[in-house]
Amino acid sequence: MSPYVVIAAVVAVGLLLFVAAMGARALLAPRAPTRAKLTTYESGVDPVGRDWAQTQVRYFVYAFLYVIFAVDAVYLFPWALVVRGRLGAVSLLEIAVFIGILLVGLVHAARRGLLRWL
Amino acid sequence: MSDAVEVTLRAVGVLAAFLVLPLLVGQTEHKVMAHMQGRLGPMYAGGFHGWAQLVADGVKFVQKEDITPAAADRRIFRFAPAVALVPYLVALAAIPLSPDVVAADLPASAVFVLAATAVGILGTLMAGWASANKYSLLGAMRAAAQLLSYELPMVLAVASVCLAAGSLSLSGIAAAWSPWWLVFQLPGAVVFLVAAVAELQRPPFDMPVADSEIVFGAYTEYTGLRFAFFLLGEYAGIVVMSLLFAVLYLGGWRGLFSDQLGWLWTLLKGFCIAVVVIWLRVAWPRLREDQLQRLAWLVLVPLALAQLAITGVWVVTTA
Amino acid sequence: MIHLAGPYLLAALLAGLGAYGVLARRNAVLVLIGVELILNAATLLLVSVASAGADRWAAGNVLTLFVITIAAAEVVVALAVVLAVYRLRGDVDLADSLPGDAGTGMPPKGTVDDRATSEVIR
Amino acid sequence: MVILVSLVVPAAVAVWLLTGGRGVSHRSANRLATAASVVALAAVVIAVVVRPTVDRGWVPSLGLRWELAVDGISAPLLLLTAVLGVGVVLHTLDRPPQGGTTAAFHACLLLVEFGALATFYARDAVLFFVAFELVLVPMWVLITRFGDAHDPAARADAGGRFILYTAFGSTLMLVGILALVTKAGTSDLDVLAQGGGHGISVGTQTLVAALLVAGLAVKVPVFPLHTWLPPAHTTAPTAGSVLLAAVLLKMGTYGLVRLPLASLPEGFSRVAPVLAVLGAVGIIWGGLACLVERDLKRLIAYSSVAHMGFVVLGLSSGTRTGLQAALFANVAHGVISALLFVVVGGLKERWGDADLQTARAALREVSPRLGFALIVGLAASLGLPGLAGFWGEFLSVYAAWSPADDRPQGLFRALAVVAALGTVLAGAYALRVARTVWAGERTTPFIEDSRASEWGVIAVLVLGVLLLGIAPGPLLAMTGRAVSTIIGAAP
Amino acid sequence: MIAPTAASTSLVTFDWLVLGPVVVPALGAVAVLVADVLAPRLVRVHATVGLLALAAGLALAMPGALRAGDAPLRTLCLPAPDGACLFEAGPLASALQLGAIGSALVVLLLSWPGTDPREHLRGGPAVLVSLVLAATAGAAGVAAAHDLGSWLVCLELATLPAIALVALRGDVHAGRGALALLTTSLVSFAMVVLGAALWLVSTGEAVFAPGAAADALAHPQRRVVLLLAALLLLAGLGFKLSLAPFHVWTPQAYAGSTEPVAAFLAATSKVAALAALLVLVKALVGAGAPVIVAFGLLAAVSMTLGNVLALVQDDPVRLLAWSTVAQAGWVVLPLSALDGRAAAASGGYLLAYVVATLVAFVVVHVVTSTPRLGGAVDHGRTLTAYTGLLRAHPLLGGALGLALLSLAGLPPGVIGLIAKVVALRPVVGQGQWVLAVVAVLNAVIGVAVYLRWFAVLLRDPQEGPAQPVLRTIPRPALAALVLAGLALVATSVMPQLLLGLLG
Repeated sequence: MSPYVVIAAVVAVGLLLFVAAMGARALLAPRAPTRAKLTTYESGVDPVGRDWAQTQVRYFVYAFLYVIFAVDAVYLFPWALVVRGRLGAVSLLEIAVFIGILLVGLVHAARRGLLRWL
Repeated sequence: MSDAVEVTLRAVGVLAAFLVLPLLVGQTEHKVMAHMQGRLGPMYAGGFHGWAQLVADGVKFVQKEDITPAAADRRIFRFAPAVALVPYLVALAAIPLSPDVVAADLPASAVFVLAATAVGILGTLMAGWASANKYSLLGAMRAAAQLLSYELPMVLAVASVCLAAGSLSLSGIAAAWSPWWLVFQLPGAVVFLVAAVAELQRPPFDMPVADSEIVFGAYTEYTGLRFAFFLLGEYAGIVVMSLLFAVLYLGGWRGLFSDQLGWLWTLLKGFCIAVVVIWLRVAWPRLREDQLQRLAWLVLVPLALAQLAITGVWVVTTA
Repeated sequence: MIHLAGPYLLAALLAGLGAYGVLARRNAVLVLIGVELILNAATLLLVSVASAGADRWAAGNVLTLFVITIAAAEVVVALAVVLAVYRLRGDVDLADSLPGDAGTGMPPKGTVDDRATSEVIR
Repeated sequence: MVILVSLVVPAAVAVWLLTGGRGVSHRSANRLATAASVVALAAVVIAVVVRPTVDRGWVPSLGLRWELAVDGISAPLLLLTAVLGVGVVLHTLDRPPQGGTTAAFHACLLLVEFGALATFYARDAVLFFVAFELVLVPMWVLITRFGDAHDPAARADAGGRFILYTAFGSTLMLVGILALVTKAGTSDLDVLAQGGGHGISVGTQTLVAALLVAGLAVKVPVFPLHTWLPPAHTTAPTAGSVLLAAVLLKMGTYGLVRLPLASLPEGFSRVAPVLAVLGAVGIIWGGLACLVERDLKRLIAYSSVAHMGFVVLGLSSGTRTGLQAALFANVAHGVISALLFVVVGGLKERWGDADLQTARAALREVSPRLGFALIVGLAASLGLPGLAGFWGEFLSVYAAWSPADDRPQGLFRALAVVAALGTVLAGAYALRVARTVWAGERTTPFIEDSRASEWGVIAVLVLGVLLLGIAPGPLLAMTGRAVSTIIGAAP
Repeated sequence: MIAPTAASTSLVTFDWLVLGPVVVPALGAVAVLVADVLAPRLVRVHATVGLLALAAGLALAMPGALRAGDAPLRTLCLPAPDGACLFEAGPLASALQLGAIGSALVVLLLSWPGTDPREHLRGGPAVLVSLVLAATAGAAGVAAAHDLGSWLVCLELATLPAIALVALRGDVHAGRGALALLTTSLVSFAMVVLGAALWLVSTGEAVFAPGAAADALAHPQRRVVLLLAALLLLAGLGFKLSLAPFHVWTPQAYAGSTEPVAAFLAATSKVAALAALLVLVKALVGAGAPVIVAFGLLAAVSMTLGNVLALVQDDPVRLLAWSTVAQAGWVVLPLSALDGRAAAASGGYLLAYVVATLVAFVVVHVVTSTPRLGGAVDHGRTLTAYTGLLRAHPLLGGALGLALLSLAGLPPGVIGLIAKVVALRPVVGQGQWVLAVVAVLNAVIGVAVYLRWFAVLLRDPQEGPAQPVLRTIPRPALAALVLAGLALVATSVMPQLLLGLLG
């Protein structure tokens, strides 16, 4: 039996849990919607303007950095598996070069102020 | 026993653990925080030291009205809690409590658990986006940025453990564990713990839900049971991360009578870590968003890389 | 061994969806998503071949890793460019960038933090 | 060695004029160019006598070599080119060019000469093509920059037509050459001629020959492809017109002889009837156009179309006589058209335009030398016996009357009749021109007669026309041997 | 998962010298970034590091170019049972490497820090230099890569920095150009990856090997998959090579970027794309009609469309962009023969085009970046700005004139003419008459395109709107001009210098 079948079953159970809970809620919870209740919450002030208003592009910077660096971790895991085999010290050097280049990128990002908030 | 039955049993077992352990952690949090702050905490529900407080909370949540704001993207808004919660359930299924007590023994379970927990952030993003609320969106953005930033040091730290063990499987890692790891994997362990707390958006890394700034972040518009699901997700996250830490860095089921009581050891170690996570909440004030990001990129990432280098050298020299 | 008809069918479906997305959408971000679908179809093919053992040197798996990495790099560049364009023009509609259109581009709407964006591409 | 001298000297001087010598005065530029062209002429004369060969590698990966030689077919054309090379430079001495620097003008003249000489020397099919292309840009510059100063739009149009038509033709020819070279396995023209297309299927031969003929026909030009020629001649400066008519057109006919006719005789024999028909149509069409044309320069250009029709007809007949006739008419037309263009170009400069409707002073009265030269030119052009034009046209018609065995005899005889009619048309338009321009009593507005360098050039050309007419023997003998190697033992 | 096969004794072979043309520019890119971190102000040093890396790359690519065609330099060879080599630098590959690195060198000189008063590039020169170097490394790599993995990686390494380069200028036009290029690259990447996956599915091999392809072609089912793969790969590379109908990005991206970057797109990027294509083509010999027809169609449509649209452009950069489309058609023209000589012919044509177009871009850059009298504001981005350049500035005018004539394929630009001969030869040899006639027509339209510009150069300077004030050409730009111009003149006099490289 493949462990993935269990995973699939767990996912199914999880969804079942959600559905069941929502069913219970539908049975038990009251429903009395009013206009005021359904209004978007704005700390007591009426909502004004688009929801984009405060969106900060700076968040994307971290997305970039993440995609740049974290995806490279993809190579670390396979390497970690085989390094104690035939590869030895040379491969250690190679991975050091690999990570070193990544670090240069990180330093570069830092120098160009990507990691400064203000 | 036929396969179908076994699968069902395993799944239900995971579900049971998933429902019980977070409650345990939640109750612990109530009490531990209370005592750290010199108060009692819940004392009435259920009688003995308010043990049923969280159950009562649950019942209350079920009975509360569930509001979907008129401006919200209804389907996504309603489905988001499930997306936030189920990944932790899945992750829990792959964590071994002992070589035998494991629902799904995947070949690359370390990677799998990391991947599964990362999916949870989608729920937060969906919630923030679908709420059509500035605070929600802002909170979701913060959450996403935070998760992205801390995912990297965490992955690197785990990579270093995998490297030390020469295995991607959690069982394999725990099997390869030796007490020496407590020393030379220490930087990685610290990185992992910090990153885990940050991923869970727990204080001191709770900017995404910072109530003094953005009401309650992505969950601002949620009420009733759906809101409870997000809360449950947070505590389930603590459970998953603590157990993961226990398996990765503390040897999991290693201990006295590990053949019989291994699962207990794992739970115990995980519980200790959970207490640490709770303690962090009490002990530290909230970081600013920029401090948080700088910590990730300029401290944790280099530290994790250094850990990787140490492990690499160690592995190559001892192999 | 997994029977390959399923994965191949799924890959074809994904590729078709992606192609539709690429062809039908005029927004750069949605084109990006369409492309990601096609890429997933390709990686699915690659791992299917690898799992069937029909390739040598585990090439399917290795290629998958490569593709994921390159795709990530593409996404980074893509998002940076899309953001830069959004900041400059206020939209990322592709119609404007097709030939025969002498549009001067819309003025920035000012809803995005300019300084932060400029950091992105600086 | 002399071959290289005759090529390198004009080329080197041209390059120097374009780069280092940009600022030189008209006189010095002219002196320099004269010296270069005289050296080239001397070298060509020596080469024609000595018949040396050059064979050097150039682009090994294409099998392209500098393979240069002189034989009976190319020798007259080389001489013609070299002589006219000197002629046009001398002719320029009194006329500083307008529209650009004098250095550039002379450089272009020398480059055209260089390209034409290289084309006639070339014994490698691909090298032939490269040399063939060499003349395009300098000629184009001559037309568009130094042409008719009154009408920039016409200049641009004429230059554009010239280069686009001829580039189309030469590229088409390139396709043909490449096909030929691939099929035959060699690009050596002599080897190709010896092979005579053996081992290539008739269909392929026909296709390749058709490509080559079509490509070269643009340059000749043959009837429906001739429309670039009149504007180019009309707007080009005199020196340019002379080179165009006397040298560039010859490259087309020369190519026809070298490539399809010599290398693919079977294929050419399939294409020849079509070519002959087009040649005959060109004769009539050119003659008719001349009858109604108002612009004198354009009229001469159309007459070129008619004359080249005779050449093409002779070539198509497939006999030794025909080929001889074609080669002779080729050279004769070179001399005659050079003469006519020098005269007409001079007239246009003096008149300001070349419209025949405008009333002008009769040349007989005001400018006897130019008038004489014009009459000689016209007479030669209509094929009067005793002048250069006669032998070529006469022999062409003769050859068309009795073509080779594999040609449709009836068709060729009919074409011979048509061509003979064409000479009548030539007589008609020659008389028309003579009447309007030469005869008459008017003496106003006055124009100067030809003097100095212009007269020298005219005199030499008139002499050439007379010589070729009176004593065609040496030229026929020169081409004779080469012709028999191409067309075996046919009559 | 990837498990070590412990049985085999040795790992892949490894030869730094052979890998040099790829590794040295890549290391150069990293070195420039390091230098930028350590000493951000020494911009000249950054550029010099880049220059040295490229020069070293050029030197290292020479040995491969001088090898015989059947004995390429090989490295990254797998252990005995398979024996395949992932990296093969034969004459053709090395010649393309030389072309890519050499043109990058010219681009680098052209964008030398501090010589262009107009542009303030974002991120400073170091970013530009490292991007150029990285893309060059990719271009050099893809020429020699023989396995899907390194091929894909190098191809994208050559592409992605180019997008960033276009975006660097940071204004609306650059954004638009970058967006166009980006969308194209994304789609093309998706197609290439899908094609590569299908290649693996059909052949079971991750190398571009004729043997594997031939096996697949022998089975009807696998044949279909392989052909689909080939067409997808072809379409993907068609994007990168600006072949119609995948050319739409080209004028946008060229017009939006600075002239050096446009030159880079027109030269190095094209070399990379063709190099990638040739690796594929070599494996596809024998694929038969579908591929041949595809190449023929692409060539015919690109030539025609590119030429016709180039004929109506008034912006020289846009004209050169459409000319790229047309020339790309010429580049793939010989591939429709799909025989052994075709690849070398295609490479030869491309290199000739690269040399000529580089010269053109250098001149356009110098003219554009020069202040002029009379307040003309077009900044050299109209053809009239070149009025009388031949007389006003003989060096620039002469170089541009020769470049244009080379592109048109007219002597004295002999190399262009010879390139056309080279490109037409396989087509004629295979008897593809229709294609040959299309090519002939396009040769004529091409002549019209380039002479339209050349005629402007020939005019009297007084006819122009305002004369350029070309007091002094900045020294690096002059060096670029001399370098590219000498290459053009030398190859025109001795075409063998270029064609000989192709073996």
